[in-house]
Amino acid sequence: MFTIETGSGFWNPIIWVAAMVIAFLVTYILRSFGNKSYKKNTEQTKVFLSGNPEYQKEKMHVKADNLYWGFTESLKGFYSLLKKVHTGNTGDYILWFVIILAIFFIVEVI
Amino acid sequence: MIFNIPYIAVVALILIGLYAIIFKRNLIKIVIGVTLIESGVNLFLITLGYRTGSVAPIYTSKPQGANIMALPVPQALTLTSIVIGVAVLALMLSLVIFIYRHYGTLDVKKVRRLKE
Amino acid sequence: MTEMSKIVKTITAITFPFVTIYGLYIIMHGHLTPGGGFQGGAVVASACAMILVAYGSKWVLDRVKEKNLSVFESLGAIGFIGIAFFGLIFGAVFFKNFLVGSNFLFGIIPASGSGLADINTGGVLPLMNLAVGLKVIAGLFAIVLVMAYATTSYKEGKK
Amino acid sequence: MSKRNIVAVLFFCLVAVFFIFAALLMHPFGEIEESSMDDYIINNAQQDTGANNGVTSVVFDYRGFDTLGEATILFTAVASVIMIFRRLKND
Amino acid sequence: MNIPEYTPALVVAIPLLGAFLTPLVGRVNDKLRNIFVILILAINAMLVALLSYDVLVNGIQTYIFGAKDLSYPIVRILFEVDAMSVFMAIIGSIVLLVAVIYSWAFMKENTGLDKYYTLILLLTAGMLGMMLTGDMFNFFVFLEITSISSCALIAFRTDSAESIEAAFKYIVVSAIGALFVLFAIALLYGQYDALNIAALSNAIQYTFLDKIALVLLIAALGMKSGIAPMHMWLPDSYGKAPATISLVLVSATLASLYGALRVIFTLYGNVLSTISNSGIPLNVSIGWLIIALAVVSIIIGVIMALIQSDFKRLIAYGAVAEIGYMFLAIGTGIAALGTQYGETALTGGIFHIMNDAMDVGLLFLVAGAIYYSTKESSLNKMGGFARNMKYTTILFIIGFLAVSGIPPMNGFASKLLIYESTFMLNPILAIIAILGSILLLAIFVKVFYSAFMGPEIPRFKNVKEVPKSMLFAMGIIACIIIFFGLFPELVITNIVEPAKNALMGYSGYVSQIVGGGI
Repeated sequence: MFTIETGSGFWNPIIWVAAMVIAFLVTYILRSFGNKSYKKNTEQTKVFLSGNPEYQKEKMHVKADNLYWGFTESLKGFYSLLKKVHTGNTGDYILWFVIILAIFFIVEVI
Repeated sequence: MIFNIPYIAVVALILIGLYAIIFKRNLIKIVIGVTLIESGVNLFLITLGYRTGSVAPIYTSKPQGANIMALPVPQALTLTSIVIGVAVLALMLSLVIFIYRHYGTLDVKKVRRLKE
Repeated sequence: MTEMSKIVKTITAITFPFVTIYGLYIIMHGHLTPGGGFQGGAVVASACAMILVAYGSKWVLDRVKEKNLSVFESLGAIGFIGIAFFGLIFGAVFFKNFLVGSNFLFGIIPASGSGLADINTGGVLPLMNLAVGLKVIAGLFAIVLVMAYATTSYKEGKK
Repeated sequence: MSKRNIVAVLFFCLVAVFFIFAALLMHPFGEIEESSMDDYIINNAQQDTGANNGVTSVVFDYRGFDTLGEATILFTAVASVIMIFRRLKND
Repeated sequence: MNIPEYTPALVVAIPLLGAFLTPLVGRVNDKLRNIFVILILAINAMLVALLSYDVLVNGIQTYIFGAKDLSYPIVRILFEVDAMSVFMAIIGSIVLLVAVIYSWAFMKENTGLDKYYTLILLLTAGMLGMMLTGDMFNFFVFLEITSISSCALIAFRTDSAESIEAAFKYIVVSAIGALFVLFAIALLYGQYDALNIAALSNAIQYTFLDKIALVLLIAALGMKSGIAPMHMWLPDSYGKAPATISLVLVSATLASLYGALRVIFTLYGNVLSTISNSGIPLNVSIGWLIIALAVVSIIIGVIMALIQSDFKRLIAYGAVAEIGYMFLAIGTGIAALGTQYGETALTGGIFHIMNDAMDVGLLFLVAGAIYYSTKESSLNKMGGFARNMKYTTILFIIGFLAVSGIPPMNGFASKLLIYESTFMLNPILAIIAILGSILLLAIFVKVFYSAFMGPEIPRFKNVKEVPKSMLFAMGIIACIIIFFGLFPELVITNIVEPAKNALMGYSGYVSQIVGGGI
């Protein structure tokens, strides 16, 4: 009922869920051994930015475009190519269809 | 090979339509291109139904001595296809009217706020 | 569309009934002669479009509302699919031609081979032709009317 | 000519060549090899449907379901055009 | 249990009748119209369920329009419903029911709702017709119904220039695709004088013209199902349509995918292993071409999704990658026809069709919910929605975990099958597939962080949770996702395996009609 055979292995979500629950319990137990000196709303919880003033919370939020900046920067060449391909021109959409048609013709028919 | 001239006409219509879509920049011309391809396909369907020396498949006052009849199914398919073409054409033209209202132009290269 | 000159209007008024009757003839004789619901409907719709061109879309829209046309189109479509459902009820099969050979309306089977035609043949085909004809008249006229009115009203709004 | 147009012309010609080959390899115009389905309709349409017009008997009887689809398409187009040109604000 | 034999016809006829009646009902009352549409689709879903039961228990069902018995040669249109058709029809009916329930609150403020609901019902009829039909020309007609109605629905927000532009692009692409499909059908008709899929499949000899027709069909249906590099219409139209329509469009696209599958496995099933002129069997060359396009789809989909800033456009690129997964599995199944792992790949691919419709659909609905409460679609301006929209956040988490294939969601079960089977064909393919999944996870974590986490933005201080009907609609899909994730074996043995066997066993499909089965 639960197990799928993939040919070289199997997958059983129930075992996985059980394992996750056990792992969660272990983590929780480990966590409860932690230091109890943490106190809310004291000096401890204040943000410390090497002595710099803390920004407003709205400005601290990283915008979607800036996330993964490193990844997009390192793939710059690839991205400029892809942006050039996505022209948004209706004729180009059909041109791609014609190109695929030609490739399929060459491979299949000849 | 002379007997294949109708098929060559079909291919020519389809290719001219594709040419108009790929190389022309005016949206109306693109619409015309789609219509041309459709005419080509309709012509192809109707050519498939012809038999040499045949008459239309209608029994009402059929000419005397005409024994061969053209195939009726391709004609029915063409009828369906033409009506579909009318529907697509109406929809495309109304979209073009709206594009002109929003963008003030029919140039394909300027009607592309959606890219990347 | 703005209206045209008086000559055009008069000629349109004279020819309109003829074109309409020709279209209705094509619809009604669809099962005997070339033509049918779609073709005849297109002829009638073109007569309506002629009126539209001659008298202007405003004049037409004062008399015919596209909402009513849309209702007529729905009625035509319901008639068509209704005949198909009647096939299910009377003939146990969807799209069954249940009237053919029944000696009821349009129920006569014609003699095989060529000859003169009898309009009382064809089973449900004439009824379907009528339904489709109604649908095509209303539908095509609605498309033309809406597009014509939209373009002119937009131009006037810009001025 | 821009780079895009050169590529386009190249592939366009390739497709054109295959299409023309297909046109040349079709059966000669007017000489149909296989027509059993249509012959059946020509011979039996009058008895089956009671209509003298073979095309109408195909459109409304043998392939009546296609015609329902076709009528639906016209209905769709009218609904679409009216919807696109609708007023956006309720008065 | 005695199921009426005309159920297949009713599955298409009931939505059509509903569509014709909706303008009349809409003149009475808005609420009555909404109830009417939901009722029609609920009845339809029940009919589909009955039909599925019938097909899965008793085998292929056929329904001939206009006559009791089949006459030879086959002149009438017939519906031939096998397990694969039923599988797609289940997806379609669930998705449409959910979309209509969601629309009640979501589309309330718009005008023109009569036409909106009419078009949704027409789209239902078109989609189900494509899935159930056994006739090539009928398939084309329903394909056109689907594309015209979905084009109009994409353009529903006529005040936005982008949605009109997207609709125009969509209609050009689908008109061309459908016309080439018709051209291919005409090529086949000209040679064999038949339009029935089974009859054509029986007669096909793989001549030059058949090859041309095969290529035209695959390319056109591939374009309609959005495989790269012919995917560019897909982000445009998915991104700019109302959220409910994006949800429905996903399954409408999958109907084209079904068409491609039907063409390859059934129409050309007879000649699939013939050796072509270049010495390679047909299935290997087609399979590898499809795999190549699929890999391109996965890569382009995830890479482009990473830099999108519009929420729905990002999901749409994710959908391109998902389509790549399906085609990867199907291509593997074709290339490795007759082997054990080929069948596993096909099972995974078919299972993934359903998972994709559910996962991507749920994400679109979440995007729609955010648009509904905030009127904002750019990710750059979002933030902190989790504070006010708790349930939506939970639903989004379920959706993105499922899309990126994290256990125990349903996406993992199907993707696991795809990884394992593609690994047997070529390890590089499996690596690309896993990398794609990882990137998908990264993309949606980005969305999760930027839209739901973070401090409260003053503009969105008074944002409220969406109405209950919308939450209910999303909840249905979320329940299906979790259920499929926890009981994958149940789903696979009961629906997916029969669908796979129906695809592979084309001779059963053909002999049902041609061999005097009925």
